[in-house]
Amino acid sequence: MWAFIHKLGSPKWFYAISARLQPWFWVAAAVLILVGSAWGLAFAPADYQQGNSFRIIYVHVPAAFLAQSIFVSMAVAGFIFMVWKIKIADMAAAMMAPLGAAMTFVALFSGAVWGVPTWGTWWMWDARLTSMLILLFLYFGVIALRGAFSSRDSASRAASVLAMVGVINIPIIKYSVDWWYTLHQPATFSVTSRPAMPMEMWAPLLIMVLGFYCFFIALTLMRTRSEILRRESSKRWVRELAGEVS
Amino acid sequence: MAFDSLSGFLAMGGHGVYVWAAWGVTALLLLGVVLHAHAERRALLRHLRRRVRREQHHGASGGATTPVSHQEGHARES
Amino acid sequence: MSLRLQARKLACERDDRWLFRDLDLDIHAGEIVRVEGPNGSGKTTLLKILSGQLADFQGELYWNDHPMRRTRQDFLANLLYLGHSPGVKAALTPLENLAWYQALAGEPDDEAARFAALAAVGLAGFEDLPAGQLSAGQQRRVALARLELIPRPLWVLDEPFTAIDREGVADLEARLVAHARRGGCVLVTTHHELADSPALRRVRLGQGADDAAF
Amino acid sequence: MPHFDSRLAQEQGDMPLFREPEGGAGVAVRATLKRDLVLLMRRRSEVLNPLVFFALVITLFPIGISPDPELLAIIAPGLLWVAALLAALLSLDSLFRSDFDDGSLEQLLLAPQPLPALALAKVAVHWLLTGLPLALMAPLLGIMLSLPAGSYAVLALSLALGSASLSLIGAIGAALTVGLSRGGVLLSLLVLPLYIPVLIFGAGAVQAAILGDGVSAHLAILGALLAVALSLAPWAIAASLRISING
Repeated sequence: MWAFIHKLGSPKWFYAISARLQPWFWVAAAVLILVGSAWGLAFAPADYQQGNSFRIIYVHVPAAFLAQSIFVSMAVAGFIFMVWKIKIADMAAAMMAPLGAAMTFVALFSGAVWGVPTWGTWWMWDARLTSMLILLFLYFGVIALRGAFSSRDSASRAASVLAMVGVINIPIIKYSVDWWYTLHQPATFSVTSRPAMPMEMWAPLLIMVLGFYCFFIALTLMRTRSEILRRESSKRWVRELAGEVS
Repeated sequence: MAFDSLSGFLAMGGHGVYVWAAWGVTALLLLGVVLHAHAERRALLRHLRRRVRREQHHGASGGATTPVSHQEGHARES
Repeated sequence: MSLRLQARKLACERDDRWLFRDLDLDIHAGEIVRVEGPNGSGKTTLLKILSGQLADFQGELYWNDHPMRRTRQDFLANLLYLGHSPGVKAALTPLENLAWYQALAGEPDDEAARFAALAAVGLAGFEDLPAGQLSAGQQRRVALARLELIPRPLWVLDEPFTAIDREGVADLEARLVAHARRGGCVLVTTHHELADSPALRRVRLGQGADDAAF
Repeated sequence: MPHFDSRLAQEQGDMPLFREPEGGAGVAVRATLKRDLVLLMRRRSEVLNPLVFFALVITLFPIGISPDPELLAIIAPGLLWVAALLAALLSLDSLFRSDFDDGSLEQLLLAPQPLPALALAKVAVHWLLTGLPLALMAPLLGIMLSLPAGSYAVLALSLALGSASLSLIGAIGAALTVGLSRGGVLLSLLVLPLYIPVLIFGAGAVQAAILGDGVSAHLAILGALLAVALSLAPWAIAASLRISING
């Protein structure tokens, strides 16, 4: 087990194994997202209350899921980096953060657009949207902190600590925002909490969520490989690799 | 199939603007992220190749061997 | 009492440049080790690594033949570190500064000892002035008073002679030699040339920087 | 010219080469508390500035919105809480900054004492001279915002409780940014999102008091948040300080 973890931590080994894994995740992501999109956009029935605007759920919910999962992954990677000093974990964390921020933005944007036909306004201080907005600020904080240090090691460790502090706070923020929302807007209709969806509605949603996760894994593998080239550019195996690729 | 025609599909029962705006922005962002990752990787490889070639050139010219041996020391160390 | 600080295969990289590599050190009781090298050769970094402040390096540290990770608490209890900045609060008097250091080191609260330590570094009469009103050299002496106040065998001193006048330098040098003779151990960087003594040993850094210059 | 008297040092000669640290963490913590209190009392403007800032921000709202007492009474709990939060944030940057600049922070980190406990002592002083005065001053500003009667005690209590959490959480941000030359704005960016739960329950407590609902639930949650912060933040602060000293 230990040997395996440390092997996984070796950039050279990771570079080789990720090259083999990566195409599968890209294919899976493409197939799942295409199938899910077609199903969700054209075949799933319209919602009896919201009509076709309901189809925004198929991008809003996967993006929101991913936004939260990426932050948790970042914290886990930070923990691995801090405890076992595995640099790959930190490289992956550094590469995840912008995607997480982008997904948070997608969730916010789609939520806001969805608000127009549902609430008649571009922005509602809805519990879900408010939590997402705070998450976006947390992402900005981690990215900005990493960029602020001149020493790479300090930047990595500071970003790891902040990601871990943030991940402890995310559930607290989420619950307090939910609580705050019910207190101020007791009976407003919430877009995503709905009673049992029929299978034709949630199956494409599930496919989209899986597709987004595959996309996240594929992209993180790819960008971590790039980051290895950047950080280990003075290592002999990276140089030999550059010779081969040309 | 929830729609009878292509125009019905595009109109989304009057909510077309919102649905297509949300989906469009999402698709653009995913695409942009992938393109950026590709460009990043290509630029890095190009940079790396240029650096390797420059160092080989230096080594062949015979002069300034010290920095090169120093560099190779790097690689051995790792 | 055993006293041995070892470093094996120490390497430190900054901005894609090796400050030093494959550095082996073995420091014993009774030694004064002067770390030498041009500016930017990593003297301060090495001292920070050896005093357990920096984690970003490769290689292993051993304190009394045990890995540093396990004996960190015991190591810190033996260490007295003086950095580039004196660590003297301008708004506090020298006495108050030393009182905090005494408590921090786990020493008994002893006012007489504080007065004696300040007198030993030539600050008698300045005990109750805010340190901000003292000269740079005097502030440095407040920091140096910790050497007289807190009994620690391993001294790690980064440029301790900065801003000290000529007699002060001679006295401090004598103090270092006396500490080594008593069985203590001094690790020091300085631009001041230390007089040769049997206890003195030199470690030269900056080989890599010399290479690059050619 | 004063100079070293090495003869004196040798004659004195009674100092051993090594003495096992006797005073435990308690002694070091008490000394750190005392030192920081003395330091802040000697630079009184650092204690007063957040209070003046608090009063100033509160003055801006009636001018910017409306002097109508009824409107002000509605928004008063939130305004007071937000302004107090910003005032506390303002003073955070200096929490470790001067220690970092003059080298005492290195010494703090190298002391053979538990760093989380020492960091906690510094945070406690920060709360004592920032959070607590803000809490005591808030009812006064409440009067100026026509805060309804019956909520003044809850306002002070919730701020006193909440600002302790704010100091603890904020100290993590301050510790992370102390090594950066322009850490001030970044510090707010890191810390403000983490302040939101405290703000929600703090302002909620005052609102509940105005509405005549029970406030014990809010205060209990504020207490719980403080307990969580107390148990986790010192370790995060210690880890962050070690990172910052690395440069």
